[in-house]
Amino acid sequence: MIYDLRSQFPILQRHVHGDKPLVYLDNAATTQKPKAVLDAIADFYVTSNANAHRGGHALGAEATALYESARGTIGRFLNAAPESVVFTHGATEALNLLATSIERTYGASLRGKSIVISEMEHHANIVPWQVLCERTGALLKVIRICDDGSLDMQHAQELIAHNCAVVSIAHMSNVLGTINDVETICTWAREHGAHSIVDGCQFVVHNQVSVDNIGCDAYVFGGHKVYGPFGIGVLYGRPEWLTVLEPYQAGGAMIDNVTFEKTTYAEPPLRFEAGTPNIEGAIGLGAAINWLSSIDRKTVADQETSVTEAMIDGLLQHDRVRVIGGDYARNGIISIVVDGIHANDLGTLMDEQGVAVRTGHHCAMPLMRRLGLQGTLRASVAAYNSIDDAHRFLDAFSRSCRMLG
Amino acid sequence: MIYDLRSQFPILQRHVHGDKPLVYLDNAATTQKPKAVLDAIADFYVTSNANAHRGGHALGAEATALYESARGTIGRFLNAAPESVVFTHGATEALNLLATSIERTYGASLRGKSIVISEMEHHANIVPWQVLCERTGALLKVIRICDDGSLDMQHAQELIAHNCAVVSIAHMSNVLGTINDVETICTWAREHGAHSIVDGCQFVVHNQVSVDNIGCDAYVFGGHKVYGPFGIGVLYGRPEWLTVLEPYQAGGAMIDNVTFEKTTYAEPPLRFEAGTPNIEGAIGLGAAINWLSSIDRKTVADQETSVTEAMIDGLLQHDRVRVIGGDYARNGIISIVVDGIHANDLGTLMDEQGVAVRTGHHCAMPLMRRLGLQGTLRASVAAYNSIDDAHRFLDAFSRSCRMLG
Amino acid sequence: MTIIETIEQLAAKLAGLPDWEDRYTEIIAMGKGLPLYPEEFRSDQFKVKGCQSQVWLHPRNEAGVLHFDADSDALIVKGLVALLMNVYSGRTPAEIVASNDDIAKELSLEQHLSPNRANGLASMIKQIRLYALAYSLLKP
Amino acid sequence: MTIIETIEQLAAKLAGLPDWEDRYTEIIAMGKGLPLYPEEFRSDQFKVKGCQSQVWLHPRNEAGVLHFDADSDALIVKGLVALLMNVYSGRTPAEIVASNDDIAKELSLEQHLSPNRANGLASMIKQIRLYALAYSLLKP
Ligand SMILES: Cc1ncc(COP(=O)(O)O)c(C=O)c1O
Ligand SMILES: Cc1ncc(COP(=O)(O)O)c(C=O)c1O
Repeated sequence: MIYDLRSQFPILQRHVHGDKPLVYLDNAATTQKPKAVLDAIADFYVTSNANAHRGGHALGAEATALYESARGTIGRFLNAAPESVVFTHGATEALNLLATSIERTYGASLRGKSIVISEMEHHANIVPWQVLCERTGALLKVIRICDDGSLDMQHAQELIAHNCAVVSIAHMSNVLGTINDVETICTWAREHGAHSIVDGCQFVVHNQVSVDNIGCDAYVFGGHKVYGPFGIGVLYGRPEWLTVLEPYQAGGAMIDNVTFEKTTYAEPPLRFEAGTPNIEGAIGLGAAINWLSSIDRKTVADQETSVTEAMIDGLLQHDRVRVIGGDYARNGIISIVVDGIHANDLGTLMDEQGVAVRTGHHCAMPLMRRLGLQGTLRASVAAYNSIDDAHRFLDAFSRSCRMLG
Repeated sequence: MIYDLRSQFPILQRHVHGDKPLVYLDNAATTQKPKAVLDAIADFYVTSNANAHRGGHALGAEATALYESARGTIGRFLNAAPESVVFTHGATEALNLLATSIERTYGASLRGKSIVISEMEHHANIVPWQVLCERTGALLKVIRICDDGSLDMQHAQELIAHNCAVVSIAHMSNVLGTINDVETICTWAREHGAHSIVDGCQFVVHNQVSVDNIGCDAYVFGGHKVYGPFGIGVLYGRPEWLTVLEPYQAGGAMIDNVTFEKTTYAEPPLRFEAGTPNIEGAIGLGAAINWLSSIDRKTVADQETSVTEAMIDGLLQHDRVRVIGGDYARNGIISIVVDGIHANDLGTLMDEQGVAVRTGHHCAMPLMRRLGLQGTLRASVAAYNSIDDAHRFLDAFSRSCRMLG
Repeated sequence: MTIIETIEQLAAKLAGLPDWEDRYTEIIAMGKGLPLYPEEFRSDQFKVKGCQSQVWLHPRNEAGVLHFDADSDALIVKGLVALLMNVYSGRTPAEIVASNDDIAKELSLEQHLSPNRANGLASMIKQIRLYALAYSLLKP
Repeated sequence: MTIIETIEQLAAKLAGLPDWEDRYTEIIAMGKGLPLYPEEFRSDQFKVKGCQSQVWLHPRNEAGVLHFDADSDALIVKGLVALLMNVYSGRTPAEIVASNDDIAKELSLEQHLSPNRANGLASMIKQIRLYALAYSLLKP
């Protein structure tokens, strides 16, 4: 069985640079949105638009119900209770929320303790922790990666065993496609009294998740990479932990009572949702997750793997091509360098042929440095990509290489 | 000349509670969105959806251009340079950004200094400053209001003159409709070396703004109250100040260079836009502002005033009605209490008749306490409300009063 | 009558009033029939959180049976409080604990009533059941 | 030739190559014709910020006329650098300062080129004009 999902994504009919049919392979940056999501957004605005959680009238109740129903959908998607789902602006905000709330909750006791991340993290899972370390005297420790692009698990275990307060790790690398054994990392964290955070941005696009099985204290992802809209993200927090954490932003909805002398806060998840939420975004993300749940994820994943493998096989015909990160299952992400050719030149010429890929450091400069690279050319596959896309990618690639000598 | 804008707002055709035509008068909580905004969002997703500022391909360039063009539109709306416009999640986030960045920039030097707000502020312009005060030892000072709902300007001047670091004031009250003389307040702030912030959430919906004329260091408002989508807001910051302020959230796009040892940041405005922005939201807000600029604001404001006045005139026929906040121009916001009748009872029964108003504390508990009220019934008028809406409001109001004895 | 039966009876009564005006008039009348709330219990301690109006609920244990004093400053909410007293007052903690949370839905109240009231209703039911649970766990 | 004339000439040349492949082949060839970049100036100090590739730009003042050494590690960008050298190298600071920022648009380069290059172009022009401004303000 093969899913042909293209017709559900109107943008895929586009041509760019005049007459070049679009081949969109920059899915790790953001995915296209199915009609179901666009319809959900339009429907909301045309039928039920009102502020949520501010009670009162019929539209307000509808908006609140839709917003909370989206929370329930996300909860089911992660195998978690709705109360453990906090809506944020995006994955970056979710990680910043955690870093700031941890700073405010544990404060001075973090001095001298370590925050453990890895060499393959996205800037969004590096810089907030650097800021936390600077402000608290905690120490940033970095799990090394092996040459095949996998985490050095022995190093991970060492770092987590020694005075670690928080470990925050990507479930899947946005550059290499590596899937990390976060279950084991979270187990170690639990054993050593550290909090564990998993950055699921790339993983959730291709795989089923159960936060229970992972055993993490928090799990974050953004809407726009998982077929949902921009401006919305998810922070799952273990309920017992959310109850302990200090609020992040302050404002409407997250309060219980405000006087100029003292303000008390609402219970989670609302405690972490200050101000008018992105109601539309939550509803759109709910629609995206429902859409995703309506197709067989295993079939789609297999399909993505076929497309990815066709691309890798074709690339390896070129003897100057080096695939970065070894020979594991790639989950739709391919990063390459070509000897003697700058990735940006390739990206530019492929774009001229309608093929959208990403070149550069992919917001993972430390990983680039570790790999001794200026950048890579990254192609990333989503549910709607076909074998035909793989062939058009390879044709554009070959032609670009020829032009660049 | 009278604008009939209703046809541009499809939701206004709705019926609620069975067969009651909707009369939407909860505009101060959120406005409805014109078709132009819904179309801009849909168009973006169907033609140009990609991540912005991550370069590379044709769609990415289109998305970036649309996003930056929205920034330009907002800049023109505020009479400010595009570089001074930061996109945020909403007004609440903009105020939290300011409070946190101020804390990080000025730190210990804030101890003993005062942060000046007023009794009529929304929680979003209270609680972030309380948090800042708690963390820095700054003191929260509150400008009193007079019985007519205006700011006590003498008190304001005193507070700003004495050791004030920051003054943050609503341009227009979301409960009373009062417009504050922020020009004078900002002048005092400048004279005494204090930073001035204006919360423009309610003002921009009805009035033209020039941040230059106001002379503030920062001006904030949210998209969803000014005919735009949820999940997007604006922080205007005086360029010289933005350059000085420490970043808020950390992640992709706001960085210049990341190593595990040291990270350097991009220039404003990107420095304050960590992670993937709400591209859709910015484009939708840009469309809302363009829509607003396409109609004559003066005409619309006059129309809003007529509707508001018709409502007030009708309400004052009831001798138990007390209009809260005196007799000034109300800018489309009416807050009332009715002797012996609970506002919530009124709101419930009016909703049953299709009339959407807000009851309660309107996220301004300290103001309610100052006025000795549990809450008010607030009706708020937008560009699409007609005299007919005023009459239906008054009918529903009278009938509800009768039912409640 | 069991809790369920009482609910069914009340639901039938409301369903017999298809006009919103009659329905609310009935609810308001029920509120007016509520016994006076003892002033000594009109304190924050007995306020129900999560209602948009002020609601007070004071539980009494009379020989293993729970009774409630209740009040609200809003008429409609007071009517809903009265309705809930019909259902819950004079029951054993065990009966209340065994009943389910979704009475508001079962009563079809949510569809007969404006939404913010319904929200308050859920908070009140939660509070009543919490008291019942506490009594049954801590019973002397 | 004035700056404007040079730009017009280059624009005409590119416009004469409607096929993207010819256009890029020409640009790449221009890059290959760029003089060798002096290694002693291949440092961060001379890197142009805001380009997705590495671009080095080193200004020289020869009797009141500005010359630039320039290089990039990416071929296409190097071609664009070469193109800019045609426009700006060998001009007086005053001439450069007087020219406007929008050369990339005037060249219709943005519409002939993939967008990230165009972005780099803007950064390079900004840097060139900054050097010119600095020289004209601080001239000995
Ligand atoms: C692994 C990973 N973490 C975090 C992020 C940040 O996500 P966003 O920019 O949507 O906040 C991304 C996406 O760029 C990512 O791939
Ligand atoms: C005066 C004022 N300030 C701040 C806010 C907060 O806006 P938001 O909830 O959209 O962040 C509001 C709206 O509720 C408001 O009316």
